Amino acid sequence: MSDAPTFERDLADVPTSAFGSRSLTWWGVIAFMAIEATGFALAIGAYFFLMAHEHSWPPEPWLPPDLLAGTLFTTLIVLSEVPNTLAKHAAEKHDLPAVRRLLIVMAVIGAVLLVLRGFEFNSLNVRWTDNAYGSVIWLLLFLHTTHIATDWADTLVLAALMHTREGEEARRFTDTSENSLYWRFVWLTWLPIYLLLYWLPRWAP
Amino acid sequence: MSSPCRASLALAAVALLGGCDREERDSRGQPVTETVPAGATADTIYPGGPSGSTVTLSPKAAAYENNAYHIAQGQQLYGQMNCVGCHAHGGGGMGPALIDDEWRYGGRIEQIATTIVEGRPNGMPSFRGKLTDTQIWELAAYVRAMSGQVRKDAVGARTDEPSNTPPLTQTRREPIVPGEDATP
Amino acid sequence: MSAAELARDGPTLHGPELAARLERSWSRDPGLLGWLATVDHKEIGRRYLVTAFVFLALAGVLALAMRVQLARPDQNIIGAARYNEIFTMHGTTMMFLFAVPVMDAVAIYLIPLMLGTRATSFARLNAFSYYVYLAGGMLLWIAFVLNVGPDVGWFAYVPLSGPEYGVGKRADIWAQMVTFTEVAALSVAVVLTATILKQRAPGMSLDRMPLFAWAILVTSLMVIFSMPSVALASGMLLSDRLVGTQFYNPTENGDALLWQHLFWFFGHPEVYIIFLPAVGFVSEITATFCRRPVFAYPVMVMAVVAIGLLAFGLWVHHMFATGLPRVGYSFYTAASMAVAIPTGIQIFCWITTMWLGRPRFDVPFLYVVAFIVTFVIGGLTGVMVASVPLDLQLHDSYFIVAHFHYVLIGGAVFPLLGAITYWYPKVTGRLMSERLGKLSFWLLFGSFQLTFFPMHLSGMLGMPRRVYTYPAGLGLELPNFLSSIGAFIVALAFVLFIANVFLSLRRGAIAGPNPWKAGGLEWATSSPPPPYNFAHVPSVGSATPLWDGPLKWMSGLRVDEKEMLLTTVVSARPDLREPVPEPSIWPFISALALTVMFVSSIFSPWAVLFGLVPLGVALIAWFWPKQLEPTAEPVIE
Amino acid sequence: MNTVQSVFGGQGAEGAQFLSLMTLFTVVTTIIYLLVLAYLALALWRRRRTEHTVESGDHAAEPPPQRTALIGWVALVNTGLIVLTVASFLTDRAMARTASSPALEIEIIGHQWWWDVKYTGADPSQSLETANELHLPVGVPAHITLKSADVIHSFWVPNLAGKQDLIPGRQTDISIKPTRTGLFRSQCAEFCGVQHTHMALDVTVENRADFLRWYRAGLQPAKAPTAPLAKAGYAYVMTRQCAMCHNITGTEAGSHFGPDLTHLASRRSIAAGTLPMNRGNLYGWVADPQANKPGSKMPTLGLEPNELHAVVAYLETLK
Amino acid sequence: MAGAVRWRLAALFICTLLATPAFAQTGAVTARSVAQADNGNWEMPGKNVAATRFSAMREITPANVRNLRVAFTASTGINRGHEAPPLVIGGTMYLVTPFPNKLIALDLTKPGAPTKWVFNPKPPTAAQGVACCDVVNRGAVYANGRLFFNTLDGRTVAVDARSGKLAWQTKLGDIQRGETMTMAPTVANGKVIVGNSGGEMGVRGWIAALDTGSGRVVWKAFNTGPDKDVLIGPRFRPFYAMDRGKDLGVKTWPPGAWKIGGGSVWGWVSYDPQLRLIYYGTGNPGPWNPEQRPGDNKWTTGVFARDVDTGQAVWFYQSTPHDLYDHDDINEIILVDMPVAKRMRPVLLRPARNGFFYVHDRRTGQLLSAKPYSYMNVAKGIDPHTGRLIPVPEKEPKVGRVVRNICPAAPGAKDWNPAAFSPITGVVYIPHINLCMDMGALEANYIAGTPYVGADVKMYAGPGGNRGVFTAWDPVHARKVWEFKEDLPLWSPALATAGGLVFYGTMDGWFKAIDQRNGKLVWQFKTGSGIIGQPISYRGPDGHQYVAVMSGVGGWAGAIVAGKLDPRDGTAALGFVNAMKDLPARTDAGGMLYVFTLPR
Repeated sequence: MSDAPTFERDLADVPTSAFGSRSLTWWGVIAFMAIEATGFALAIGAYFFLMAHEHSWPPEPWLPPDLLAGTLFTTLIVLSEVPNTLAKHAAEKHDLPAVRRLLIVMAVIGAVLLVLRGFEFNSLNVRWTDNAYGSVIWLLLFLHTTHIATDWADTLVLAALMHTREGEEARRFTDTSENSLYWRFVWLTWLPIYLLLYWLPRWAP
Repeated sequence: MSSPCRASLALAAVALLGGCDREERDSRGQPVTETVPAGATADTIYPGGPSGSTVTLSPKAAAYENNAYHIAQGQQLYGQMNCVGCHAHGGGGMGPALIDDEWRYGGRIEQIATTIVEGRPNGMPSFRGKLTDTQIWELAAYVRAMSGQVRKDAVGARTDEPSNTPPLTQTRREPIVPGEDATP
Repeated sequence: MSAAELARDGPTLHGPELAARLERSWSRDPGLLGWLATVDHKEIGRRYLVTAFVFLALAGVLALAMRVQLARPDQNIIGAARYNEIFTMHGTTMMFLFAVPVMDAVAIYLIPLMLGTRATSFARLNAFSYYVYLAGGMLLWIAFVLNVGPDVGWFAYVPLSGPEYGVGKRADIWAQMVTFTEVAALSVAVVLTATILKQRAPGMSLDRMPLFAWAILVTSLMVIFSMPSVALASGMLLSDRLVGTQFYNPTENGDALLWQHLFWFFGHPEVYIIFLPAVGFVSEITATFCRRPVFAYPVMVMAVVAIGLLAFGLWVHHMFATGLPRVGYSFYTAASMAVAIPTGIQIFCWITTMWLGRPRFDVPFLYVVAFIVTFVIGGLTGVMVASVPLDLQLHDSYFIVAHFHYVLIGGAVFPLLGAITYWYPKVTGRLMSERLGKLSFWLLFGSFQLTFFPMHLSGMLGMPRRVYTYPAGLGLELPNFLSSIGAFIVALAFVLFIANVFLSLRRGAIAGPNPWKAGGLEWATSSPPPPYNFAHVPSVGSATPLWDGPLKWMSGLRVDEKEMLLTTVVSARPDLREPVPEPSIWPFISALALTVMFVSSIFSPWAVLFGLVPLGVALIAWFWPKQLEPTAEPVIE
Repeated sequence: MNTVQSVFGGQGAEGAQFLSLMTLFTVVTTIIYLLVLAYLALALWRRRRTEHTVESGDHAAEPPPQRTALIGWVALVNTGLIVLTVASFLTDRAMARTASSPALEIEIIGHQWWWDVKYTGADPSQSLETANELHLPVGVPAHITLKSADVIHSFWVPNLAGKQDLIPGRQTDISIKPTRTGLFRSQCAEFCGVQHTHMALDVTVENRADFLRWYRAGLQPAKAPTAPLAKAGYAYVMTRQCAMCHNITGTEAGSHFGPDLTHLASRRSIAAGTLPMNRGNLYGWVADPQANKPGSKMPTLGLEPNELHAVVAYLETLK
Repeated sequence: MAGAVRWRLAALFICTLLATPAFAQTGAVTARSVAQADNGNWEMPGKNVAATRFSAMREITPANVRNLRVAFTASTGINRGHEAPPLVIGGTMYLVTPFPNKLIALDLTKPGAPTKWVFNPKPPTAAQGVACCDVVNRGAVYANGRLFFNTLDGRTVAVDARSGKLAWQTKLGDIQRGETMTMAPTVANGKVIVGNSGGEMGVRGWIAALDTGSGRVVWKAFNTGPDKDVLIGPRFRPFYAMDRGKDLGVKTWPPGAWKIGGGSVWGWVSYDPQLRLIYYGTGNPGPWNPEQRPGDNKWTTGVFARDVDTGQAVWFYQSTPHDLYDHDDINEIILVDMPVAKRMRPVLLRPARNGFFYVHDRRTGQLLSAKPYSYMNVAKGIDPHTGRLIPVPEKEPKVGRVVRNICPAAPGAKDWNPAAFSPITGVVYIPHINLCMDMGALEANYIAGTPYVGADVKMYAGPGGNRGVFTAWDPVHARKVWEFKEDLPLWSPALATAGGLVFYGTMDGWFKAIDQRNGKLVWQFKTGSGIIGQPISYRGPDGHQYVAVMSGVGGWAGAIVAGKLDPRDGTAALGFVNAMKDLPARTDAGGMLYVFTLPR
């Protein structure tokens, strides 16, 4: 290696950060989404597996969960896609003040959703120790709650970060855009769970 | 192994040392001549004031009280020896409730063992000669577990039967201090 | 400072002076804190390897204990309860603490070198995964030493592992250990997938990627889609045992088979997660020792991908005896047979490579030949148990013990030992002794057949799995005695191999960058490779760059900052320059916080909530960007 | 080679079908294995005419004959597998057919570490309950319903047929048509706890006359003992620990926690195959069960010598 | 099209025809009671051997019941379930208490009714350990100068009514085998008819007749086992084929299971003097887990008619072959003559525990009508040709799997507390319950003297949320006339009076009077504890009408209060606690007699 190696090209002009699938962290977020999506799919599979054992779903004396808290939660989480998409576009335009505002909005929405989720937990009308039905719907709600809690914490940290001088750094904008992508995944996984928890027991024979 | 590994291993070993007696599986049970020490009846009132010497727990109490294996065996015996017929899953029926904190004849393990061996006048049958010493103490250990007197990591949360009582791992009860009677 | 003044490698800066400056920015600080803070994939890879082999040795000793107990009929050297603990620990340690992590170890060490990049992606996550894996292993073995070890078998069927019959904390420790190892394996899978897709050397398009990298990519994707199943199942088991949920309580309309479905949906891909990296090893070793690339590269890649997909469709063949509808079973018989086709193709392609090339009978190649001879027996007994009528007689008997030792030791451990001998010079700079290598090889190969072939017979003579003794007069005496003798010789062979590894550290011949004249990029850098792997970014023109003319390079990566090149997914054109994370103590602290949370959640469910606080703080500190870059990097779109 | 517990026995219709399918599989797989070994040996030791290696400069070459060989090999492997799959499917169908018209209904309930065997039928008063033994008339297809009282076990009589798991909360079944008489041994095949090893079942296939004689004898309640020692044993068994766990039809003892003892002395083994049945083993077992089967639910009673003699004397009258 | 219209008109006409009698209360064809004339006394729990529980006193009417007030009270000093009626003979009232079964005589001629004497049978305290559903006693019976009642430890005791001295006592039950006696005897043709209880303890049920004079056992018939034990002989001609056969008491059981098979007689016995037949129901088969006792389990959960003198069985009808839910068939049997298809027939009426209201021809046992009088989902109906109950298969309890929402629950649509029949309206007034349950079966172990149940049960309120119902049932048209919903299950028997009132008590202590005709609540009085005792009405020494009832909660439903049970365990008291978690807050235990009359 003593003599000078022949160089084909100089990489000094290659950019250092980009959005979408060109960035490494995007692939990391996609991989974690795949893991959690598999987890949710299997939990939903377990829900149908246990449902097949009961003559009626929910089992006779138990009533399906009350609709209020769940439906409020669902409408709010779907509406939260609006500030979420705005934050993504703002990040991709490096519009720091907009990103700062929208991250605050997302953090507040996250807090409200977690409070609503508290009401949801005690409107389930069944305890997790009562029977397999109670256990599986508590499992689904608990899994999704950890899902929301992790992304809410992530949004809080990101919001704090964007308010420091660190905010101008290009990488933080890619982080914000990927966080919005992950939030979109969070409420997309909620929709099937919402149907399973609140509507399937009402429609099932 | 490099120094950090050796240090952390020793630390963890000490921390978990307490775990081993809880899991000890001794299906034979040491043969003890006297099943239950005499005089271990409900000792609420002492003529002329407490005699100062706290009641010495039977040596077997420590072996059975928080031992997961014995409590599980006791749980199976509770169902198979028809205790569940009178006491249900602790709520009572023909017999008194066992998961509450009222103990007519004392809530310590050897007092419960005495009740099982001697029987009680109001209808509790005597199992003397019907069950071995180990089985009686296992039943007594399980009865204590039902009312939450036992360490949470020695009991199972539920059984493979219909869900009747709240999980044993979550029954809140203050532990009974040896020597002091249980009925508050 | 403007972009121009930043120090970069290239014609103006190369050779020893570049090496010195790169060394300074890439090496970690010394001492215990530095040791714990490293993010160098080579250091983490070595640690994974050593830890996995420690667990292999421990589990091996347990195997010897089992063989001593089973050497003669009606023995009581080891009591029933202790024996159940020992076979559970043997199975659990081999599957969760040795097989998967050792393949991860080799992959973490080699993939960046093979792809011509300087580090793995998410280097801190990689470090975190090792500490979580180590914590899981220590939890299991400390519990075993303290008589709290699991005794419910490596697949812990419910209700035996349930709250009523799984007494005490034994099954909780098993379930929590599964959570640890699955967090570690998932992290490594994410790291490897991102590295393989985004960090290949410029020019290394997908059809020029080494076959080992293909094997690891498919393995990582299988981990991502199968491990959540066992995480969910063990999580549900833990909640059944701790807070009284009813998932597996048959009376409250839970189901014992729910556990089996979820476990085997992970279980079968798991055994392919162990087998596919070995396929990668065999391809690499065959190519180098037959002096030509593996025959029909695209067919081999399709075979690996086919195995990865098929593995998810045949988990029910573990449950043929559970009384599910028979018509369903015939589908799984067909699927289980189908998975033999891609394996058959790969075997053919390897042998054809030998046919076309000129095989050199060094130790790694011997292991490949032993792999083919042994694994095909295991594969064919696998075809037998894929058929329902045969499986109903053979299931849960010692025939199955023979089958899976043939496919796991034959299929994965032989290639692993070959791979270690093959890449040992790259890792240590010295060659392993050929004479000692051959001796330990023949000893292992011979004693393996002596140990495990008789088990086919004892299984067909009606000896079920997991029995701590057997009555005399059933014809089981001879096969069991032979197995016990063989087991000790296998142990001796392993000791010899380990001795070879240690002796060659000092007394092995100096290897230099490419002792085997191999074609892969990992042989383009020095042995052992410097912390930054490559001084300049290599550029690739073919599947075996070192065999196709002199290597060309690309310059321009920063010198005073840790930086690597990202390339596009399919054609690997240079795309971005990515900063490589600095060494940090926080991954270790986060792993510690996670361990405290997991272990204390066995004793009280509230620990899950209280444990989140320290974990959250550690994770935030981990991701919090360190000092601000001194010079604002001009953004070039 | 033992004929008591081995898949080579083939004394059942299903067992015989297994043997024929197994030989087919072994032949086909051995052929494929020899082909692989031959190709491997040739590839390693053949005289080199043209090499396609790095040294010879054209290491990337992939000559056509090898391509066609690959396609041929894939075709061969596919046909082999298809043959095996179809053979397996046909055998499976044949087994299902033999199970179509059962003449004998049996129910087996698995407990932690013993088998509860019940011959159920239309007339409940003719139903028989025994433990750790299974008698089958030769030539008569028997339909066995399998249930578990605690954990998962697996019922497997290698000489007669394949295994089926006993799963709590579910009801699985298996059909066995014994074709030749003989004494066989079955052992639990799914790990079920500390004494999984000692959970065996003595299977006796006999002609119809012997079977009916055994069945009628089984229906008789236990005879009251006459000898004084046996009478003392009877008194102990009825009034002390034994009656709390065991059932002896025709006496006060009616618990099903432990195995049924009504005709204990007529069985071939004690405690689910742990010890062969003879007086010495009866003494050994009753005196200290935990020594022979540690962890078993039967406690060590600590009998006095005279009590032990009395109890064993009484147990021996339970023919 | 015309045919269809005509057909519909005809149907309409018939319906109106059928409907009319129900509204024309007075004078239409009604069920006449065959009971003896009413002498103002209350000498047996059923008021008469036809068990009408109807008092001919008419002084208290819906008009004046508003000002009914307490005449006097008396405490028994025992805090368990008081299920017995006070008996009134001449100027003395006799009370039988739960364990220790004291017999107290009160002198009605003196103000405040002071105690004349107390007879203490002193049953051993251990008897309490084998009494499945509270240590109750359902009452005594008076005949030719003596009072006959059973003690918990299985003795029938005869006491001289005037002096309170023991005449004789006969030991019949053995508490070591789990046998107790809680039923109220019936005196028929000089014989005291008694039976045992202990269905949950694996006891073998029997019924026996003792001579009133000496206490000698005249005859004893078991309810399981060979025909000679069951006193089945040539006279036995059951109406339906399912009950015919030799030694069915053995053939319909697994070998030896009939010896511990239950079929106890702890309920009510009626007697028809003309036909000289006694009628009684048999209890549930043991254990509750049906899988452990395949077969019809003869002669449990059915009705026997036996000759009073010889005990020979004349006919038998099994209401629930192979009982699945502990639906003992021991409920009261009311003997009336009723028009069936325009012909008066001697019938017996049974509001049975399995939810059907049976009407049989009491000569042959032929089933004339069987309609559900309460919500049920475990049976599709009764096959009129075979008389067999048609169960719903997926509601059958299985070992290892909970079966949910079984209605009616184990205590049935109505437990032991008898209904009353009012000849003036021809309607049967049924105080009953509306509960469902989840049931998980498990293998039961028989250990003599300990419970032999094999089931985990949890009960809860049935559809509608009300746990109790008071139903007026017209037996002629097999139709509900009116119903009065109650929050708590009704565990107290009913009393009908000629004044047009029906009296019953609720488990939280309300003593209520309802107008027989329209089911309106006309009067209620809050007593100290839940009422599960039999209200009675008698003519006092001053010739006025008095109504008396014992207040003291307990029994199976009240076990949570009487036994201080823990509500956190749903299966306590064989599952009843799960449905009664609010009872401790609404009443406490007690033991008090209340006697009411109009102000003078």
